[in-house]
Order: sequence, then C-alpha cells, then structure tokens
Amino acid sequence: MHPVPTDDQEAILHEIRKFLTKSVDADKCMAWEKEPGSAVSALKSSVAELGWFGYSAPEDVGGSEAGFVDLSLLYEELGRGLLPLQVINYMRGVQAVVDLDPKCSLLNNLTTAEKTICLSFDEEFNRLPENYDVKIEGDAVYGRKCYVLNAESADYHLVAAKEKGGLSLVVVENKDLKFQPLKTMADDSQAHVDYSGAKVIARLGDAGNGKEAFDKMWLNQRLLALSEMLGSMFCVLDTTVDYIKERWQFGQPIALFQAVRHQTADMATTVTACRHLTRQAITRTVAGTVESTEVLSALAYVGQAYKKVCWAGHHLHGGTGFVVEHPMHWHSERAQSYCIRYTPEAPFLKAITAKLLD
Amino acid sequence: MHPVPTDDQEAILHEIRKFLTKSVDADKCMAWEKEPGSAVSALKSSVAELGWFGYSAPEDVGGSEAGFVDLSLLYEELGRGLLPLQVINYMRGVQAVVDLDPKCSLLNNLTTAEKTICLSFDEEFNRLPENYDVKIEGDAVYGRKCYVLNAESADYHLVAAKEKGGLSLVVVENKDLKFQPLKTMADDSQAHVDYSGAKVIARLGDAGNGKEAFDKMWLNQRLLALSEMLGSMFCVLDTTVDYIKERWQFGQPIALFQAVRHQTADMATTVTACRHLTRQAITRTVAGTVESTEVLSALAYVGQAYKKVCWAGHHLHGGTGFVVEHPMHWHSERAQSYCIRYTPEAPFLKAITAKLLD
Amino acid sequence: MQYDFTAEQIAWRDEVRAFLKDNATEALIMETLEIGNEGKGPESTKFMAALQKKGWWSLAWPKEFGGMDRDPMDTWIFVDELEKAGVPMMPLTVTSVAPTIMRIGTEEQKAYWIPKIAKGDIDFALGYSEAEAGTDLAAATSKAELKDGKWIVNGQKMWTTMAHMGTHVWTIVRTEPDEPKHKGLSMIIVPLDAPGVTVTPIMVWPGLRTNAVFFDNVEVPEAYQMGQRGMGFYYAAMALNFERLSLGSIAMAHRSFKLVVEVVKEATFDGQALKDDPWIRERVGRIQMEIDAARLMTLETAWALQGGGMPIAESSMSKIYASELTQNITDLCTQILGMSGQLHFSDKSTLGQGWMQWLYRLAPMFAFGGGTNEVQRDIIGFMGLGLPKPSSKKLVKPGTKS
Amino acid sequence: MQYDFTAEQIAWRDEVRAFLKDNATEALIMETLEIGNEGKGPESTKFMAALQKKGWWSLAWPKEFGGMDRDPMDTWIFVDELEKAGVPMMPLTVTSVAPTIMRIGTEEQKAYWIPKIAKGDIDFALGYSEAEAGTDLAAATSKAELKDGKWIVNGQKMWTTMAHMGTHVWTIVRTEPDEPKHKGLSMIIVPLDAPGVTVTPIMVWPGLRTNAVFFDNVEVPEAYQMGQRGMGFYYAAMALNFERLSLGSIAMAHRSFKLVVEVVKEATFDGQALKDDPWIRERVGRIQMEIDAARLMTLETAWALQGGGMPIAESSMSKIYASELTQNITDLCTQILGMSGQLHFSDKSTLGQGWMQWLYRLAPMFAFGGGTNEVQRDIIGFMGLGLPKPSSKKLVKPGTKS
Repeated sequence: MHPVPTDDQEAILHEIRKFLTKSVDADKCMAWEKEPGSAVSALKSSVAELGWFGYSAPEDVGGSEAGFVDLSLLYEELGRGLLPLQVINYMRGVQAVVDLDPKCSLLNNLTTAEKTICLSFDEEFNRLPENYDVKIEGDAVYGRKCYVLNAESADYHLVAAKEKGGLSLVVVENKDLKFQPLKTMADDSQAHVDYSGAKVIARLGDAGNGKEAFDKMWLNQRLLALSEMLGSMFCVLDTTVDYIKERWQFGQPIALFQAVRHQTADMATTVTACRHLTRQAITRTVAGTVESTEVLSALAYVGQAYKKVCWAGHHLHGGTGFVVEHPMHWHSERAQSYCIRYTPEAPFLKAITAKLLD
Repeated sequence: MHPVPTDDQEAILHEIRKFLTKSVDADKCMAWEKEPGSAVSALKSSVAELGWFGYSAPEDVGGSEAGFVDLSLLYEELGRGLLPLQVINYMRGVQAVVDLDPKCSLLNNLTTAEKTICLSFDEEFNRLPENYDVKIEGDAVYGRKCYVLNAESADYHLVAAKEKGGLSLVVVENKDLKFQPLKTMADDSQAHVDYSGAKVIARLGDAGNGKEAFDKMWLNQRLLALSEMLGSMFCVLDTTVDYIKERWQFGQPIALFQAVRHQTADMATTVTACRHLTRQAITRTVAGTVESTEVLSALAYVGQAYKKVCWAGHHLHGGTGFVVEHPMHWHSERAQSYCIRYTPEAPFLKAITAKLLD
Repeated sequence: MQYDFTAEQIAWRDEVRAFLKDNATEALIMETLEIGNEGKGPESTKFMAALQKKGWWSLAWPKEFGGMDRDPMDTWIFVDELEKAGVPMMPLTVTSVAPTIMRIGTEEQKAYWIPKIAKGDIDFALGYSEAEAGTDLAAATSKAELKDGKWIVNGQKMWTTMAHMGTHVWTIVRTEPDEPKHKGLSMIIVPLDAPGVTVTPIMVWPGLRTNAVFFDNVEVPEAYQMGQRGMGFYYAAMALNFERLSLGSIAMAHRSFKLVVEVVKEATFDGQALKDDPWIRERVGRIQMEIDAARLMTLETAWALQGGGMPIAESSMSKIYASELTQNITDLCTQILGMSGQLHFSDKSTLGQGWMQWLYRLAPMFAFGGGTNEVQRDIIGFMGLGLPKPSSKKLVKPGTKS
Repeated sequence: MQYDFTAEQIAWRDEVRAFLKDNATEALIMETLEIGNEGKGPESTKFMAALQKKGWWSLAWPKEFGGMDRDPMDTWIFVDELEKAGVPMMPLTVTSVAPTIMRIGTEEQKAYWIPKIAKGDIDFALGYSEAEAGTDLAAATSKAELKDGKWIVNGQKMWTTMAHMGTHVWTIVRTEPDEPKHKGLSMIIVPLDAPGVTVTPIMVWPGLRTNAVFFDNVEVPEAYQMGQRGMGFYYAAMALNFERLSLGSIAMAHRSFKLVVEVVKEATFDGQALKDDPWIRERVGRIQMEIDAARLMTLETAWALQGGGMPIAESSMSKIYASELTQNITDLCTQILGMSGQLHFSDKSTLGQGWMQWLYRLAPMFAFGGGTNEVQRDIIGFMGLGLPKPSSKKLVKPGTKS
C-alpha cells in the first residue's frame, strides 16, 4: 500500500499545478464565462502543447501512453486548478475515444486538439443506454440527444445510439446539426442536439455491440470525475484554511473560534475519506483487485461529500466567498453538476444494497 | 394559538412534577429494575390515589374525565419524571380500554388500580392488525402474542385478535397463560405469551368489527408516546445545561467551550421543534383541525429527534452520565424502545410521501 | 393549549390569499427570481403599489402613523402568504427602519420621514456591514464628524443591497472615536444622491446584485443623525429585532418544493415514474416533515411577540433551522430533477421553474448572512439557555475558594 | 500510488484468519459481549494463551524484547482481523504500556517488567483519569511523595477499567506540586494488592464494569516510578500514541452489521421480506458505504506509522469518524430489527445475536471516551491544519501595527 502519489508522480503534478496556477485565475474564469469561445481556445492550445489531450493515448496517434492512475492524478489537478470545463470536456472526449478504440484514426487530430470531440449520450428523459431513442439507420443518426457538453463548438460528436437491437458508438461531424443551447449551473456549454440524418464518419466498435465498451468507458469517465472532485476539494479546503487564519472578527482570526475550527476539521476529515475512496477505487480498478462494494461506495460517497465541503467553504468564507469574483462558486457549481451527471447517489447506493442483499 | 399550557394547566403540571420529583430518583429506579414487582406496586398505589389511572375515564367508572390534551400533558411529566415504565404501561392499558369502550365495567377496578391490564397486540413477525395470526374461536383466544409489556404481572390482557374475518378486541384473565419473559433494552417487563384457549371475559366492541376503533386507540397511544418523549427531552436538556455549567475542565466550565455551547443550542432547537410538532399534533387531532401531513410529520420526527437529544446528552455528560446510577441511560433506553414500538420512522415517512404523491 | 388560528386570523389569511390570487402574477414571480426579494423591477413596483392601495404597506404600523396596527400574528400570516406565493417581501424600509424611527426619532424626524416612507418616496438601503466588520458589526470604521452643523461622512459600506435603487442609506458610522467600540457608533441617514457617494455593484453567486457604498466627505444635515449619538450599534440591533418575524421563514423553499412535487408526480426518467423511485419517495417525505417542523418554529416567534416578549433565542433557532434546511432541500430537489436540475430558471426547458437551482446558489447566504449561524447558536446558548459568557466576570469554580 | 496489500501481507492476513477460524469460538464471542473487550473471562484467558503460544502476544515488540518485530501494517491487519471476528483485543498492557516502558524505563526496569508482561504475569489497569480530570488529564490531583526511598501515593482514579482483574495500575500522579500542571506529574506503577489500595466497581450503561481506585497512603518502591519525574503527562500521551493503530476501528460495528444483513436477507415482517423494504434497503447500502470509507481512514494511520510518522491528526479523524458512524449504525440497525431490536444479547430469541442493542448502549462512549471528539477536532485543527492556538503568543492582525 502506498496511498499517496510516488515522488515521480509528485514531480509531474507539481509541473501541472504550476501551469494551472499561471494560466487560470478568477479574472480569466469570469472572462471565459462571458465569452467561452476565443479565450478558452487559446488555453486549449497550450494544454494541447503540454500533451494532455493525448495523455493516455497510444504513442502512434500522438499520445503519451500514461496509465489510468497517472491520468487520474492529472484530473485531480484539473479540478484543483479549475481548468475551464470546456477544455476538460474536450479532454474527456478524447479519453472516451481512447477507451473505445485506441486505434481510431481520428485520434491523430484529437490528441493535438486540431479537432475536438464531444460526448453525446443523454436524452431528455433517458440516461441509461438501454433506453435510448436515438437510432442509427443506414449509417446516419436520427433523433435528439440532450445535455451535450461542448455540443456547438466541438468538431465531432461521439454519439451512442440504438442499432440492430443493440448499442453503437459512432462519430458524426458537427455539420448541419440543430442545437438548443442551455443555460446551466456550471456554464459548461451544454445543448440539446437534433440529428436528422447526420452521417456516421467513424465507428468505435462493431454495430450494435457497444454496450460493454460503453459501460467501461463511462465508468472511467466517472472515476475521472471523482478525481476532479477530489482535486477541487483539496483547493476548497486549502483556501478555507488560509481564509480563516487571515479573516479577523471580534479582535481575532476567526480560526480561533472553536466552531470555525471544528467545521474546518470536519471538512478535512471528509476530504480524507474522499481521498482514500477515490484513489482506492481507481488504483484497484486498474489493478483488477476490486473487492466487494468499494468502487460503488466511492461513486456514491464522493460527490455528496464534495458538496458538503463546498457548503462549509462557502459558510466559512461568508460574503467574501460569495461574490462572483471569488473562486468558491465555481467549485460549488461543479459539485452539483458533477453529482448529477457522473455520480448521482441513488443508483450507486442501490447497487451497493443489491450486492449485499440480492 | 397558544402553544404552551395555560396557567391552569401549568398549576396541575407543577403538582405532578412535585410528586414525581419526590417519588422517583435514580436509587429507586435501580432498585425497581432489580425487583420490578413489589416496589413498583407501592408506587402504583400512590399513583392510583392521585387519580392518574382514571385521568381521562368517565366519572361513573371512577375517572376524572380529563380531556386528551390534559392527559397528554400528564404524560409529558411522566416522561420528564421517569415514572417507571411498568406503571406508565398500566396507565396506558386503562387508557386503551377508555378509548375502546368507556363504559366497560372493568374500568371500575382499573381506574383504582385494584386490577391492572396489559396490551397484547404484537406478534413475532406481525405488527399490523390485518396480519395477526392470533384467533378467537368460540370465546376463547388461541395463539402467540409477543413483546407484551407487563404481560406476567397484569391481571387482564387486552388482546387484539382475528375473528369473523375481522378484528376483535377482547379481555382475558391472566390465568394459565404461558410466558416467555424477555430481557429488553428498557427493562420494561416484556414477554411473549401463549394463549391456548384463554377465555374471553369481556369484549370491547363488536366481534370482528374492531379495526377502526383499534386504529384510533393506537393513534392515541402513539400521541401519548410523543408526549412522554417530549417530557423526557425537556429533562435531558435541562440536566445537560446544568451539567455543562457545573463541570469544569481546563480551568473553566465546559459551557464556555463554543463546541459544547453549540451542541447544547442544537439540542434546544431540536427540542423546540419536537415541542411544537407534538403539541400541534395532539391539540389539532383533538380539535379535528388537522391539516395535511402535520400529525404524520410529528410521528416520524419526534422519536428520531429524541434519540439525537439523548446522544448529545450522553456526549456532553461524558463518563458522569454513563454510569448506571445516572438517569441519562434511562432516557436513552426509552428513546429507542419508544421509537421501535410506537413511532418507527419508516411507515410515517412513507405515509407522508403517499399523501403528497399518490 | 392550542395551535389553531382564530376565526379572525383565518379570515385574514383568506383575505391575503384572495389578494395574492389576483396580484401574484407569473411575471412578478419571474422578476423576483431575477432581481431578488429586495429588488425593484417594474412588476414589483406595481405589486407594491397594490399593497399600498390596500393599506397593507404599513400593516403593522401604529394607527398614529397611518398604519393598520395589525398584531404580530396577523403580520406573520401576511408574510407567510407572501413568501408562499413567491412574490417580493415588504421592503425593510417599512418593516424595520420605519418602526425604529418611530421609537428613536425626535418628533420632527418622525414627522419628516414617516409620511415619506408611507408614500413610498423614500427607500432605504441598509448600511451596517463593512469589509472588515461583517459579523462583528461593532467594529465599523466608517465615520462622521460634526462640522459647522453638518455631518461629514467618510468610509465604506459593504453588502448594501438596494443602494443602486434606493434613495437613502440607513447606516451606522463612528462618531465617538474615543468611546469603546460598541458605544462609538451613531445611526445616520445618507441620501444616495449626495455628492461624494459612490455606489459600485457587487454581483453574488445567485446572480443578484448588491453594492459597496463609498462615502467621500459626504455632507449630511445634522438632523439626519437619528436618536442618541453613540447608540448606533443598539439601534441597528433594534432594527434587526423588527426583522425577527420573518427570520427563519421556510416559505420560499416550501413553495419551490411544491413545484418539484408536481414534477415528481408527472415525470418519467428511464421509463420509471419518478414517484416510484424509493430514493425520491423517501426524500419527498422527509422534506415535507422538515418543512412542517420549520414552519412551526417561526410561529413561536410571532406568538411571543404577540405576548409582548422579545423572542431572541427562538428566532435564532428558526433562522438556523430554516437556513440549513433550505440548503438541504435545494440540494435534494436539484438532484431529484436529474439532468434538468442543472438548468437556470431562464431556460425554458427547465422543470419546476428552475427555482431549485437558483435557491441552491442562494442558500449558503441564509446561513452566513443575517448573523452567521455560529452567532445564532451563541445567542441560543447565552440568551436561551443562560450559559455563561466567556466575557463575564471571572468565574469561580463551585466549591473552591475565590 | 496503490492500495493493495503486498503478497506477504495477504499471506499474513490469511494466517491470522486461519487461526481465528479455530479460536474465535461462539463462547468466546458471547463472553466478550458480556464482559467487554478488555474483560478477562475463562474464554478470553484461553484465547490469549493461544495468542501467546503463537508468539503474537508480542507481535509488534522489537526482537530484543522477545517480540516478532512486525511492522504497523502487519499489526493493523492483525487488529482488523481480531475485531472483525468479535474476539477480545490485545491487552493495553502489551500494546501500549510495554512499548512505553521499553522507551522510558531504565535497563533495570525493562529487565524487570517486560519479561513478566511477556509471560502474562502482569496485567495493568490504566490510571489516567480522575473525577475532575477526564478530558483535562493534566489536572490530575492524585499525588505521590517520596519518603525514605518509597513513594507514598494518595488520591483517586476513575474509569480504571480492569482494576478488578489486573495486577497493577499504570498511573499518573502529581509528584512536583510546585511545577506547572503539565509538568508536575509522574508515571508510577502501583500494585493492586498493595495495602491502602481500594477498588470499587463502577457499572456503566452497556452492563460493563469499570472501577474507581482509591490510594490511601499506599507505599510503592522508588523504582516503580518510570522515566523522568515530572514527565508523566507526556508519557501518558506516548502510551496513548501507541494505541493509535486501533483508534477509530470500525471492525466491531462492521461485524455486527454483517449479522444484521444476514437477518435482513431472511426475515419477513408483516408479510414483507425485510430486504424488499426501501427504507431498509437504503440504510443497508449507506451503512456499507460509510464502513468502506471508515475502514480506509484507519489504514492511513498504519501506513504513516510504517513510514516512521506520527499520524496524530489522521488518527483523530479516524476516531471521530468511526465513533460517530458506530452510533449511527447501531441506531439504524436496531430499528431495522424491529421489535427484536430491543432485545438483549442474552435473550435467545434476539436476531443478529443482539450485538446491535449492546453496541447501541456502548457507542456513546466511543465519542466522549479516549479523548472527546471535541478534543480530537481541536487536534485536527491545530496539528493537521496548522490553525493558530488560542494560547499562542498574542496574534497580530496582518497589516496592522503590533
């Protein structure tokens, strides 16, 4: 057991953190929120130069072949450093392609970020692939996908759709698609998308046979969400500890009030539990040594805990952390957005119970 | 609205409190626990002299005809003053008879406590009357009832049993019954009872037609449980507030530690919520002005809150409140016993939901 | 002992409901979401005018000031119905500042300010907090000096909501720099259009605007200083006490919850009716139970005020309870709504009108604002339970020699 | 970064499991319920003898003292398996006092005490707390005076579990009355059969016995004072540090939970299988999730000790987490068992062996005992997060003149 990054990993993480500290700050986040296009695009290029888009992709498609554990540590830093979700979601798109078909020729342009891809899975009232209404007929996609991140700006859409009574994973170009843009909590550029005959330009896996690959890919997306959440919690905790030492009220730093100290201690305890659950889930999934309910527990636990840590952070920051220029709210927005998209509590709790009782 | 007892009610409560303060203390409780029979029996006689057994019974059977609201205030004091459960449960037995048939001739002896009665409802794996296995056949009772309070010592058993495809409420004598005594958390003299042909000596209501009356009676038992719990919470809160003022550690009363103060404040807040929920549920049930979910909410809320208040009390008392001579544990035992018997959370939560959604 | 309203109270409630049925329009509710409870858009202006016409504007004011002299229970019923309808609350100018002026003002001051407030010509922003004096109000450093019959005001106030829409700031400033910090403040009214006043916006997470207000040698007539000099801290506390009645209200969260319940009854995700999902069912039941509890807690405050008491610990309990509950409710309900739970209320495809997502972002403020919940817990301990204060004179352990 | 045990660790775990399969008898488990973890009944005596035979008695001791010199991870695995099996824990004499003696004792003292402990001839009760010095250990007033080469001990100790079964008390007493309170205590061993020692029982809620120990002019050899005079407080802290490895274990609650899960799988109440009840299903899932989290937290302590660190904040986190979780688990599980949830473990008709009802009564002690959770939270703040201490030298607000 070695429940912290190795020295080598720490060295890499240090570099990542340095880059993010330099490249992302509250002013920029405000600007990106107003104008997600251009500024984010510049950042995307810098990130591409660092090789993050192809971090885990095979070398022959321009990747660095990092293992999933190293990838997850990168995502921790993305969460901590508040890399804009638009960029993270482009990275996630590439990762999905790598998971589904590491030999896919599109990866050559995706790892360099010359092209971008978004994940088009959810439907208005369907989240489980077995219920999808969107269909593939004669190499064209028909129907409506919802809550698609980066839908309008991505060059490609990776669509999961029904075909031959099963699930297919295909790529279409962002051409002649109809969008209904959404205003969301995390300002993460979502849209509903109508595909009325969009042509399939690539297939990831066999037609109608994609369910297993999809599940594996989507589990990885979820695990990476845990890592992001964990990194974000590190940041919220650190920021809060700093703040309560600096903020004076009633003639003393508020850290001297036992109620403030104890709330911060509880934040730290929660973050510690999340750190172990997340990293255990990831390392043991990779090692193939998962025992019993431990991955499900991480998926059920971390997101809800993340929100609690954010609320405590808000509470202890008071008005100072409530203004739009303060980073707190970005963390809190991500907390609930991620819980909803990647780690809703109910299905994982149910799965844990089923494992014990059924 | 007048959410506190009137001055007249307060005067009565004051007398009740005085009696209980004089009659019940930790030493006596310890003695009663070891030897529930004789000592409790003496106390029972004093209580009978005060007229508590017939508090709400009609005058012509020796009662005082107090209304249910006044009765509930009496029960608050019983909870606060830790009247032994054996005595409370005899009182509850009389109350059930009053609710089911205020003209029942047995009441003449029950209100004076010359005779006692216990409630025999639950079965090993059945709690809902519609599922009872115990039957009445030709004026005799057959089958096994479980978790019967005061089963061995009561003169009569009020049994709810199946008859003519419906529910009957009958009284049998404690004669030739077979008991399996139980050791329980609250040391409240429970036993499983086998009725193999015990003769019915009185009927409360028509044969097979008792479901509605049972439900009403049982709701009253539950509401009185809320009152007892509330009274007990008052006591735990008061005791804890006194203790943290007196207990010094680190050169000051522990009340000066913000974490201690805040836990006590939260106890007080919880007790306040319970006070309102309980008293609203009772007064509005009596007035027939219940709106929406309010009674269900009281039933779902108060018991769970009671336990939390007790835990906080234990925590703040530390070792001092953990020894068997300290009253804290009697409150805590009652908390969980009452939750299990009278106000389990799940069915009431479910009923609230059903009211909103179904 | 009883919890029922009197027949008169029920009639009053029904009268308010009837009024709201006509005046709580969808447009007004949407506007309230956008600019907040204290905002002043075209719809809320219309609504306030209707209230004024009814005479309800000065509902709780004594008759001598042209009010209806309604008691705290009636006021509670009024506030409860307004909040449940999702419409803006009465301005604090009317419910908090005016009653304070009635108590501390000179006859001239009362005659000057109250009629203007009654007509709606004057609307105060409250200038209590400063950047370094938030929870610790008495640490305020903004100051005023009396020179040639005028107050010269300098300094900065924070979280001055409404300052960009109001006419004046009702503010505490240090006038007696040599007195102890609690005794050196005075209450002063500063016109927002006076030279030297600058209002800059502060945008907060839910998308609402509040302000910083800067005073740069602002001249204010001597008569704009209210009550006794050096008593400003206590007057602010008095004004805050008048807000107790609406402290800890759960009505807005309740209203939002009811919208979600309607969604749950109808919606189907992944082929399963939401109302059949056990996780959702438990949460719906539990939230309703908690709302039932929270609602009752505020009632006690009204009842105690009715009896002439000052229910300080009680309203602190309500405030803590409602603020923490609201946060839980919005969290759970946002999740119940699934992917739609992320949507902004301005997005047409949102479920439950998007209130929950908005409340999710607003809720943290309920806990740290209006006196942090830590201060409220201290108040319950000190005022409600009689616990000793750290500052009280040296305590002596019982049984030891002093 | 990885969370897997090494092959050696897995082999060790399996070895412990195999041993427990043979030695964790039903009779032993029932006896543990009755007399507690630290009790010493016939079954536990047999079990401890078996452990001794294996050499596991002195598992973590250095080889020079006859130990097996197993590292903290191996010890963690050992403790985890014992707790999961529901058998008594290793006595603190072996795991906490002996390692302290190895560090602070003179060569003579080590040579005298350690072999006796190894053989099981000596068993200490721990005499730290007093009636007025519980959480505030340094306030102890029991005292000892050195007279004619003997210590004369007077005073009273509380919560001296095992004093009615042990041979000696390992206790702190005031020997330097003129020193500041933390520096006036010394660690002394008092034989329980010495004249002037009285042990009186204190029965606590779960039915377990602890004791008050009175010292009335008890004479103790000078050599029974361990380490430096005046360092007793710090030695007690050191001894407590050796307990960290098992602090915050959730294994006992986990074991009890598994018994309840078995009941839920089989039982039917009111015609409904418990496992189909959504309220129960949610709780079963949530408890397992929380146990998964709690278990990991204790692992970090072991890992940090392995690396030579002193994981003080980490073990405080574990302690808080496990103690509060245990209370929740017992509460929920007692309810899940329904009417049977009230039954004592000695009642044959109980479900799930009655552990949960017993744990329900024991659980509060986990939170206030062993250093209250308030103290633990302070420790996390001060040691883990570097927050300022109230006692630290006058703090100066940044940006102001000192």
